[in-house]
Amino acid sequence: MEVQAEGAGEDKAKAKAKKEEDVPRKNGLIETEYAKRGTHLDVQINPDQVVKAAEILDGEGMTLEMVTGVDWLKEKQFEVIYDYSYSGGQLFRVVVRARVDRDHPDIPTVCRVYGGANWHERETWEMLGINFVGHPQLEHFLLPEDADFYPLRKDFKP
Amino acid sequence: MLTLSTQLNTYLVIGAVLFGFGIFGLVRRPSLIGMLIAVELVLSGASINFMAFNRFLAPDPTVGQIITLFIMAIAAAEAAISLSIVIAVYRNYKSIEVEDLVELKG
Amino acid sequence: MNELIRLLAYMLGLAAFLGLNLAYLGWVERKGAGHFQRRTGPKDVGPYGLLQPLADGLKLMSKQLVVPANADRALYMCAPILIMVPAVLLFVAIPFGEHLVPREFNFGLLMMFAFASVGGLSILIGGWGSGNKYSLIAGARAVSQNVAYEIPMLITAINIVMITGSMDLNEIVRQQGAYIWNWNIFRLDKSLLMPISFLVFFICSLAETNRTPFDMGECEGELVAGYHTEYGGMGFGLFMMAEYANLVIGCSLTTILFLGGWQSPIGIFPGPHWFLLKMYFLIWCFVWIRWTYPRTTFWGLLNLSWKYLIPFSLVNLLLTALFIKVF
Amino acid sequence: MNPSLFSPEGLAGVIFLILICVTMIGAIIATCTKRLIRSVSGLAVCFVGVAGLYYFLSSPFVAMMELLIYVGAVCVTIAFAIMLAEPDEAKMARKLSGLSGGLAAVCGGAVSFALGYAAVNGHWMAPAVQANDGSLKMIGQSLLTKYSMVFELISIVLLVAIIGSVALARAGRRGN
Amino acid sequence: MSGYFKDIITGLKSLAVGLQITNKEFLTKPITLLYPHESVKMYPRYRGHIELVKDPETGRNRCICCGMCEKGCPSGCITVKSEKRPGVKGKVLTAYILNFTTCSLCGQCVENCKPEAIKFSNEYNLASTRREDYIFDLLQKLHPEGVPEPEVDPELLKKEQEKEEAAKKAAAEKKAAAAKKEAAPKAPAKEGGESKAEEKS
Amino acid sequence: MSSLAQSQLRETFELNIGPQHPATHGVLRIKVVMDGEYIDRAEPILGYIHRMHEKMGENRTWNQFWPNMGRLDYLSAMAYNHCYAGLVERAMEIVVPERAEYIRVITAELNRIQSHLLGFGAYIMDLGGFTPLMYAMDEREQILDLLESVTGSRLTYCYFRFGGVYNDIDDDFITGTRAFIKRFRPQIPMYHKLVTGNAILMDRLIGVGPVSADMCRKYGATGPVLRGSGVNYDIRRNEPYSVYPELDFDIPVYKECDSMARYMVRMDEMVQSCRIIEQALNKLPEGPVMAEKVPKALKPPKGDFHYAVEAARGTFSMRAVSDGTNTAYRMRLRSPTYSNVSLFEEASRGMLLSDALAFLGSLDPVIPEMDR
Repeated sequence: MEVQAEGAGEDKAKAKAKKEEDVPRKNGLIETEYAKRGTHLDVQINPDQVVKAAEILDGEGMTLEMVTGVDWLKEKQFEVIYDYSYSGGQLFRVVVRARVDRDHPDIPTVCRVYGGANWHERETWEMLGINFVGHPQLEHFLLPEDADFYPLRKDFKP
Repeated sequence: MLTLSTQLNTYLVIGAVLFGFGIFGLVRRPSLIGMLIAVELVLSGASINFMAFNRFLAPDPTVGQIITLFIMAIAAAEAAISLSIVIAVYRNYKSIEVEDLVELKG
Repeated sequence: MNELIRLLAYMLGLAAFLGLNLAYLGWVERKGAGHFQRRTGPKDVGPYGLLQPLADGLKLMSKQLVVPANADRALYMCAPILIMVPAVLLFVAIPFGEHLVPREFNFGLLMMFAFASVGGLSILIGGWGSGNKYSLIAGARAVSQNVAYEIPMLITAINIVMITGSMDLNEIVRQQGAYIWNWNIFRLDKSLLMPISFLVFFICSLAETNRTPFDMGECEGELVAGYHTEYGGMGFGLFMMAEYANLVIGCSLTTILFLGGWQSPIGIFPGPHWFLLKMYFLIWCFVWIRWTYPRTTFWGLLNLSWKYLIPFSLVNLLLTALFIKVF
Repeated sequence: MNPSLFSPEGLAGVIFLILICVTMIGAIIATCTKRLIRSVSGLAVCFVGVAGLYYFLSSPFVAMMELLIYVGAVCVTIAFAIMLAEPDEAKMARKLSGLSGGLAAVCGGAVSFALGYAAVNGHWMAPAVQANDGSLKMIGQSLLTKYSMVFELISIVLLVAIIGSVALARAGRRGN
Repeated sequence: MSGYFKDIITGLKSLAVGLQITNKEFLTKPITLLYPHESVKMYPRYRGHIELVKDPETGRNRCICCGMCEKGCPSGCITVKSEKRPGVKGKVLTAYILNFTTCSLCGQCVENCKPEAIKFSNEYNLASTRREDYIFDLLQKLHPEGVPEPEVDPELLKKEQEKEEAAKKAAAEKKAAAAKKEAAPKAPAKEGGESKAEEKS
Repeated sequence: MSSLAQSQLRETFELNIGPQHPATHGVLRIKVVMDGEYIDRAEPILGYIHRMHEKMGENRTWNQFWPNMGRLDYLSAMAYNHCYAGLVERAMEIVVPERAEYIRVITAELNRIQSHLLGFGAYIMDLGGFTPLMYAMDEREQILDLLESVTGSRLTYCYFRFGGVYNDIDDDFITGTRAFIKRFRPQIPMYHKLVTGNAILMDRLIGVGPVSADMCRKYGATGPVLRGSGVNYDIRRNEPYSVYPELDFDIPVYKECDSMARYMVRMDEMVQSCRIIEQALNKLPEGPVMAEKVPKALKPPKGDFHYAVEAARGTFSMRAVSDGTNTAYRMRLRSPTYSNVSLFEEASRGMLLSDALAFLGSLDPVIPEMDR
């Protein structure tokens, strides 16, 4: 993983921050202010690095708390957000983000590393249509079995 | 009609009929358990005979009863053993039909 | 002819006794459950909810009889009746008083066990006939539990037979004296383990009647309602009545074998009232236990049977034999 | 010397007839139904009838044992086996028809006719005097004295049966 | 071996303790409140369905028909219908329809209401087998014997009438001018829009 | 014999536990493949009460999303209220008055006791003992009355607001709460005598459903499940929010990893919650219960925000992605039961049916929260 210390961008002028967040972020780590964001470390990586990232964090004894998918319709991208937390004592939260192309939303699964990711990924798949490559059971879970839509996509019309 | 219970022949005929039903079932049933049920009928037909003779003809009226008890014990033992055999067979061959078990030889 | 009239009278009396018991034990159970749980139990139908059984019965009878599509129709319909028959028949042999016995058999005890074992088969048939997996599992559980607990129960009963030398229930009661220390439960001169033997018998009768904590056959937490999951209306009603009938029989048998039947504990006024008092006390204990304890698992049940009950009853058997031989 | 229908003897005769019917119906159900579980129920009914017959043969003890062992134990065991081994009933029903049924009927009929004929035409000699009343006490005494060998044999057979069936069932399980 | 007996004794003891406790409870009085025979005590803050508040001075509701409750409602279960009456200050509430089947009792409407015209009722005994019974008109509920007519301010009425006449005049002039100038299609659309705005507002 | 033939020989059958089943406390379905009385594979199937709360979060304004929080876990709705309030307050940088925070803690802890009481009662009912449920219901009813007198609702509270709480508590509530705690304290030893010490129950719970700490970590299990596996992790301590750092309480941890440990954690947490409530009542400051400057139309800045609280069943956390408008761009709810139950499939392999249901009960699932 490439590490880019971009520094805490929060103290900078608002306009600049706004500008920064308008364009998708470059890969790398950001230390975020916990009080403001709820996380300590924000990591942006490529989709093919998520398993590696999970392995590293697993080695550190962290827990995968949840997997979130976000549909960035304008940018034609899906963002998959992995929330990691540390239950071993000191408070430490890491959020790992990866962006995939909206037309080919393939991202490797972290099921092999974290068994708990199974359900979260399955849910993300059925809500957003993000394909977790290598997932053992991408079947409908919360939605009815015959659902052929992805309700959390921004272009979803009921 | 109402005094049938005091005649030896009634019991003997009932025993014979039960025995016949047992044979009938034994030939007819294709499955091991069905045959076992038929065998139980045969045994009770025999027991009725023993009991009838014991009641009407035996000089010592305990002997027939003891034989019947013996038959019962044998029947229970036989049921237990043969059923466990049936289950073991079923585990290995997924069938309890006699025809399918021909393969046992091979 | 006299004999016939006597039998007829007994049959009528028994029917009334049975009907009242089966109806009102349900009420007792519900009322008891209510009060054990800081509630009131049935209250609205009649004074103290005393007409509740009537209302329940009417409700059950007016329900539509639904046969599940998967069920084996004949077996499904037969089972509730089959389970009632032995339960009701057994009342014939129970000595309510010294001279208040519908029919005295000199092998009454054996008869009890023989008929009780038939009940298990009808549970199995009902469970199988419902065509429901829960019912099937429950039926299998209930029957294997019945079979497993028949062993210590029989052994304990053999104890009593050895002590009294009779299988006639009335004779067994007669041999226990009028005072409390003459009852079989305290016959320490015959075997030191008699109180424990009573406990064993009591636990076994709990298990034989499928009551909590041994209600593996109808544990609603796992198997919905057990072997009567698919029964509604009077089918269910008959299963429930059979359970209460078995309850009465189990408690009567315990009373007869250990608590001196119709014998008086204080030596005066022996009679059916003592019998009923003791029996209802035991039934109350059953209710009490039911609303206090959680349920065991199947392994817990078998463990109890093999690790505790059977060894105790066997040791007791040996001790009794020894005492009889020596003294 | 036909007794009146309403005398105790007459009632007993009626009950005896009912018992015969129960036995026969049970036997028919046991052998003729398609589903095995029904034939087990039929077997149980048949045994209840047979127990009643034993009662009429003035040996209530054996009658009770019949109920206890056959209905309570053997039938339950068979029912369990049916549950565990779950035969393919449709296939079974298909095979029942045809030749084997006819053959079976001939066999059964012949056997029962022969036995019945022999029974009815036999010259049975009643003993002048019976040694005892065949009561429960007498059975117990002779089991422990004269027929103690039988008693021992029963226990050995049962022990072997228990061990054997447990071993067989376990072996099958391990085979998985 | 001693462990075996110890197990039995502790086990039996624990069972006996349990029986003791239930027995104690058996002998104490039940705590049940026999609901249909006794009524439940309701707290003043209990959130039943919302209801309109009767102003003690005027005897009518306080609603100013601003529609904040309607907007704030997450489940969209409130419909406020109001109209402009001649001579009455502000708008007049004609119907306040609450679809209680979808209401989630969150209190956003009560919170959003500036004039405190709505509050939670204490009614909890709602039972019905029909869904329609839960679509209330709160105005009808507030005045079951008939909605009182709003007070007419004569001065305001006069002013309004004058204004209206002036407006009418202006409109007529405008219309005449428009008719002169162009063909009709614009006019009906405008009229429709006006009436709709008046009705709903 | 080939492996295919081997698999055919196994005498398994399928059993559907649920969606309507007494042991599943709602509409959870578990597809069980059984080998006799043993479980070969148990696959939970969710979605019978799925209401798409996350999509609602995208369509409703921040204020309008409030009632949804009470409808996730209807048993400890206060904690969920707390999480949502905290999340938006973090995003908007709203400072909450201290009195409001204390009130939040008091109500949330009362709610926790209530939830654990019902969990306890329902669990014992799963195991066949009906009476403890009724006793627990009795205690619970008093809590519900207390909370109702403040919030107006009994289960689905919608009491917290951004910057404070809906309305202030009164003296009746304070005295009522004190009285309740005084009455409730001696009840817990009674429960232990009636239930925990019972030989039958111990036989059913001890050693049943082992879940190791590592397995909890892999599956993200939290709450009593994690603490029953010997991990001292509680958001109230490890990631302190509200006024919890100012209060003195213990985190019950059991190392046995079995159902009994999880059950005991819940029982002990009730005692600790009583302690927290007492301290909070003593420390309760005077003052307003709402922050002064809370805009009516909330528009949190762009970016995403995370907030976690300790609900009765474990860590409940929310992640909101805001695009600066008055609705969330993406609202993610992480419910504790979801993660806790996800380990059921792996942990229940080879269990007896009755043990598996005891194990499921010890996870204390609340289905609406799981399905969201």
